[in-house]
Amino acid sequence: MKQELGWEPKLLGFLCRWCSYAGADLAGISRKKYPANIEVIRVPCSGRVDPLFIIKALRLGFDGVLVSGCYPGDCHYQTGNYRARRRMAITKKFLEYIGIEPQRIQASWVSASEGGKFAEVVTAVTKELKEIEHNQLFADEK
Amino acid sequence: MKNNEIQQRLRQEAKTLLEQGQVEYIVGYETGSLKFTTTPLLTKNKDDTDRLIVNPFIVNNLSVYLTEIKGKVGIVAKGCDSRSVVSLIQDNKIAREDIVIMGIPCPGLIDLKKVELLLSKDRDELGNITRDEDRVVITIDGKGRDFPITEVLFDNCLECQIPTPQEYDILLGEPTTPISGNVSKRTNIKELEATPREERWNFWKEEFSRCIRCYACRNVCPACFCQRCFVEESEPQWILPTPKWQDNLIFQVIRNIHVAGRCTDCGECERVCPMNIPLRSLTRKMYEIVDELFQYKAGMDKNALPLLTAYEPTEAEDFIR
Amino acid sequence: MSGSKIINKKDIGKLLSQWNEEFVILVPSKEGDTTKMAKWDGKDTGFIDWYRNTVQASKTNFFPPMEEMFSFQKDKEGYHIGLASSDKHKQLIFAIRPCDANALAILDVAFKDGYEDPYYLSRRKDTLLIGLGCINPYDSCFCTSLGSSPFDSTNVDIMFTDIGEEFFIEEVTEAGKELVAKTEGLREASKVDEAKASKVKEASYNKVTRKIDTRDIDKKLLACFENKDYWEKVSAKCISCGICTFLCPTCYCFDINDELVRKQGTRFRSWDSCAFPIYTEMPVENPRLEKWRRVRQKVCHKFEFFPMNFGVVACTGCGRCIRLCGVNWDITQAIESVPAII
Amino acid sequence: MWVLWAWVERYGIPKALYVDWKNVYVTQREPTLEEQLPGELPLTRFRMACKKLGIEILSPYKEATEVIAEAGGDPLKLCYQCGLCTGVCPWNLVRSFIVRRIIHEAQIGATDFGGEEAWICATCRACVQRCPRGVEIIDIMRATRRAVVSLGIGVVPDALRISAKNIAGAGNPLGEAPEKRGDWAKDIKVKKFTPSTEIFYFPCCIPAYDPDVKRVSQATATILNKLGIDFGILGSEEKCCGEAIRKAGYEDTFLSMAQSNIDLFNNNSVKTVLVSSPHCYHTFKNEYPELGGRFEVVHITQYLASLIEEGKLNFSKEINKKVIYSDPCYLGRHNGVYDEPRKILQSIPGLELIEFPDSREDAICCGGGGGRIWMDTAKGERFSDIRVEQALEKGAGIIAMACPYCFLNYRDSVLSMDKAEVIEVKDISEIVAEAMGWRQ
Repeated sequence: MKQELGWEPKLLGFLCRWCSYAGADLAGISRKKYPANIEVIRVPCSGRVDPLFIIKALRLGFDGVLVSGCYPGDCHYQTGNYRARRRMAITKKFLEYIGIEPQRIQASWVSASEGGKFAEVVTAVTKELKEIEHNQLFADEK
Repeated sequence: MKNNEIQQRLRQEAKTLLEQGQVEYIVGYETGSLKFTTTPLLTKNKDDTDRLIVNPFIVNNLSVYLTEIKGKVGIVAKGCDSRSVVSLIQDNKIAREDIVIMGIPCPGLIDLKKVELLLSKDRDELGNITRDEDRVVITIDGKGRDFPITEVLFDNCLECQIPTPQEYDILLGEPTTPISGNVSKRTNIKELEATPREERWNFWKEEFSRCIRCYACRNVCPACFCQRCFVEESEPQWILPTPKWQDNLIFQVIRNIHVAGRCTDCGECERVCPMNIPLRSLTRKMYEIVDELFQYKAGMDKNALPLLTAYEPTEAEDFIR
Repeated sequence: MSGSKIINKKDIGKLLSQWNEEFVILVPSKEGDTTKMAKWDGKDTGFIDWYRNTVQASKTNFFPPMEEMFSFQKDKEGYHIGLASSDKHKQLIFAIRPCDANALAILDVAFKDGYEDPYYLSRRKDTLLIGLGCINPYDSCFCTSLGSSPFDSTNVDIMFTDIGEEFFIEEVTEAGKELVAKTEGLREASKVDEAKASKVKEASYNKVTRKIDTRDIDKKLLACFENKDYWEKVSAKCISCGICTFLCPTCYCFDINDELVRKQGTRFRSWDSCAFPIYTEMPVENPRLEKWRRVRQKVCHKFEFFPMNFGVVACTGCGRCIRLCGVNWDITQAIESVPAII
Repeated sequence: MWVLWAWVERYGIPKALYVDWKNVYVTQREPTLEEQLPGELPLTRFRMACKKLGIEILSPYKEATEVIAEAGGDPLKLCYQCGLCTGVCPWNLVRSFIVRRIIHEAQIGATDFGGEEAWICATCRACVQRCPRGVEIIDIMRATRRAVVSLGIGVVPDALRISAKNIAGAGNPLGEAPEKRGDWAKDIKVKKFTPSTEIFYFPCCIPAYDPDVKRVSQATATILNKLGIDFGILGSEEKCCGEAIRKAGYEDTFLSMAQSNIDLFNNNSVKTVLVSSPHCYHTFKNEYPELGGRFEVVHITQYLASLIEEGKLNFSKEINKKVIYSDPCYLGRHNGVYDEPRKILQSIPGLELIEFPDSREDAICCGGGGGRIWMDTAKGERFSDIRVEQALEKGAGIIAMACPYCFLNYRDSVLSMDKAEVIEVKDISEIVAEAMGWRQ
């Protein structure tokens, strides 16, 4: 099914409120240019993101899910991002094995001062999502 | 030591455990009500210990009952079962002192579905199945036919690296070595990884449109011990209890992520599935992911932290931008 | 018996295609590694060799694991209800086993009691059942102990009996007679064929080795209803999964759920099982939380409540719950070990 | 055996025998073989004799269960055991009280008469209001209690038995002398009711006798005097309305009380009755008409609200307090009166009306209905404790009451939680009287 030209991927971002959310704020304040495909859900920590959220987002029609948290060591809750790292590692590998395009699940470390990096990450992710086609995984549902 | 010697010793040990009051329950296997089947035996009465058996069909992972039984339990455990017991100890679901593990070095168990496929005959039409070392003799209406053992063993037994229980109080018989040089038939992880992404997704979509959500895979698994499973949540209702393929697929994916680092690849989920969905192709893959990424094998060390609660300063972060 | 016919096994393909013009034909077919009654693909009659009994009983064709009851949409004026498209077509199930046919009769009682279930009964109404007697029952079958037999033709329209190279056909109901009259390619059965058929029936009757005594089983169960020790012993190894109830041809419990996506949704009916703890989860309490109560409910529903309410034991001895159970829980052992009335 | 023998000799063999106690004909011994075969219970020699003579034994159980099934009526057959009644029952906030099982037992005629469960229900109607099948759960509870009281197949709680005796004897549950029933009004100018008087004021037994609750009836009388309303009381001739005793299962005591009150009202050609208690209101409005007592019934809150509307009642004094109003079950859920009390409180200057977290239809009962007011409720199981805590959390200064039973329960809770200085318990009539400059 040739998708229409003007198709824009829908990206869901889980941003940890202590670092990545602040980073995204900074990107906005300093007028950084980045595509508006991302919709943000603020989470207390990247460790809060449950694989169920990811697969549910894909089911609802998002083309990609970005989970972004603090750099290892900066976590406000000490170990939240370490746990998120392990969980994301096995979730990403397992969902690839099931048959979900790897580009659909993205993770990144963005600290509160890296407005620029956040913009880069979102641009890069959107570019990758544009290369692969629209999310057809659960297409036969209403 | 031959099977019936191990069996005698097991019965003896179990009876003394009950008599001395070291345990209140004995959990073991007894002959099943159908041909070549065994069934779990849970008893407090020491006379029942005479019904305990050890043969190549003791397939159930008995540690699933440990989270249910209150009090001290003597459990018969093969290699994978004893690792499940350790995994439960790691998760503080049971205390090591409440459990007396009667370890059985496992020579590998015979998969009746493979035998039926091999002879295209049903289980109850077979005369007898006897095993000696690496051959198996199956008699059908009088005629005995002989096969190499690797033709009929479970896939997980063929790939099992740790057949002898690591954690035990009594070891019945000498430690055995893993079966070498074998290719598992039904679990096709390699083939699936080779097929293109689209086909893999459709393969699982096809398989899970058959699932009737009987939850046998979840209820037989010792690693699945939640009081209330996320499937039974209604606020928020993440997935529907109706067996739509989307909900079945998400249920199985999330279940595998939840048991990551707890699953000891005992193969029970695939064996009990009445719709014969190749579930081990999922659980074995998760087992390998966990081993490859974190060099973690479930239930090896009872003091180790469970997989997803521990972390290393630097590990597996190539995919993070 | 008058009017019984013979057909050669090789002509079954022709017979089915003949019937295929008028009916949608369901035959035992392999779906992945499991078997159920599914639409005939038009040529394959290989099932005659491998078929003993399907994993999913014919209940699935009338009362599927999941069916859409209706869809609904909300807009300014309110709700619009769209009934699911009920595919009205005449159906014929070929080679149904007598235990599954008897089970359908029990399901009819359940789905008609008090409220006529439109979904089940509309499918059941225009369906012909062509029975095929068992010549090779499983070791888990015990239909003879429930007043039935591998050749019991009470609930089928036409009864086929395998006598070596051919099938011995007996008409049972009016609809069966009509259909046989319309079909060509059948020859009259001779006395020799009849003798062969009765011999085969006799032989397979004795092949069913598993027995249970259901004489006033409901009174015995009523007497031991409060006997906690007994039920705890019987239910110890059960892992409360849904295999035995979902695959049992006489289990009819279901759950209703809505799937809501923004302004529209669908109401689904799907199987439910009394083996699950949340089956009786209610505000504040759960009357059947403990496992022994749930196993007791499963046994007593079939062997005590149903006979007391409807006069027939809700079990046809198909043995699926025994051979497909993950821990080999055996209902016949449970029934046999019910203590006598003291 | 001898009595039966003598009776049979004189009158011949009776067709049936009505037996009160079960152990007259079933024993604890092991059944003999003949009894085991047909699955019979072990019988006494008395019962065997009756069996041989063909005398049928009528057990009270069968009769009682039929009465209960009848009380439940058709809806009882429709109950599909969803357990919503258990969910909304306030008892489950403090203990486990499985209403669903009681209804199921009523359905299959296996009601447990001896148990304590039959006496717990406070008839607060939270369950009946929510039941999707319209099962009259209160009627079933009442029928069970009636069976125990009249057929003697169970044990009636002592407190209840004493109160019932008092009502039958002295016409009030407290056992006070009937003559003193009018004494609450001795130092207020209240005239005796005559057929020409416009309104007959019927204070419930509690505001009439209880020293602490007398303030309520006195406040009401003062308001009516201040407004120059033509009203009277009959004092010693009045008897208890009997609402609670009927719910406690004493049907005949209720009927005799009701009859004497109806005769009293008709003889004095009473047209409208003003009541302070929602329980009297409920009985006079819903249960007396069938017995021939047809007259208009007005609760004090309804009457005061109508006066305010007509502009006859206005307030001189300010009450600068946060007041929280607790809906009595018999005023709210049973009879749908929610707004009048709130209108009165809102029209009092300076008064800030606040609401309980569960109010109006969802109000939590005070625990006094259905005869529970006389029975003792264990320390940790009093609903009024929960309500007082809720009121304190909301920072209320006064808890406004509209029912004497609630008044008693809330007052006990406030005292037992020793919060008397922080929060007061006042009936609406008291608050209105104060707002009109009453001496209190």
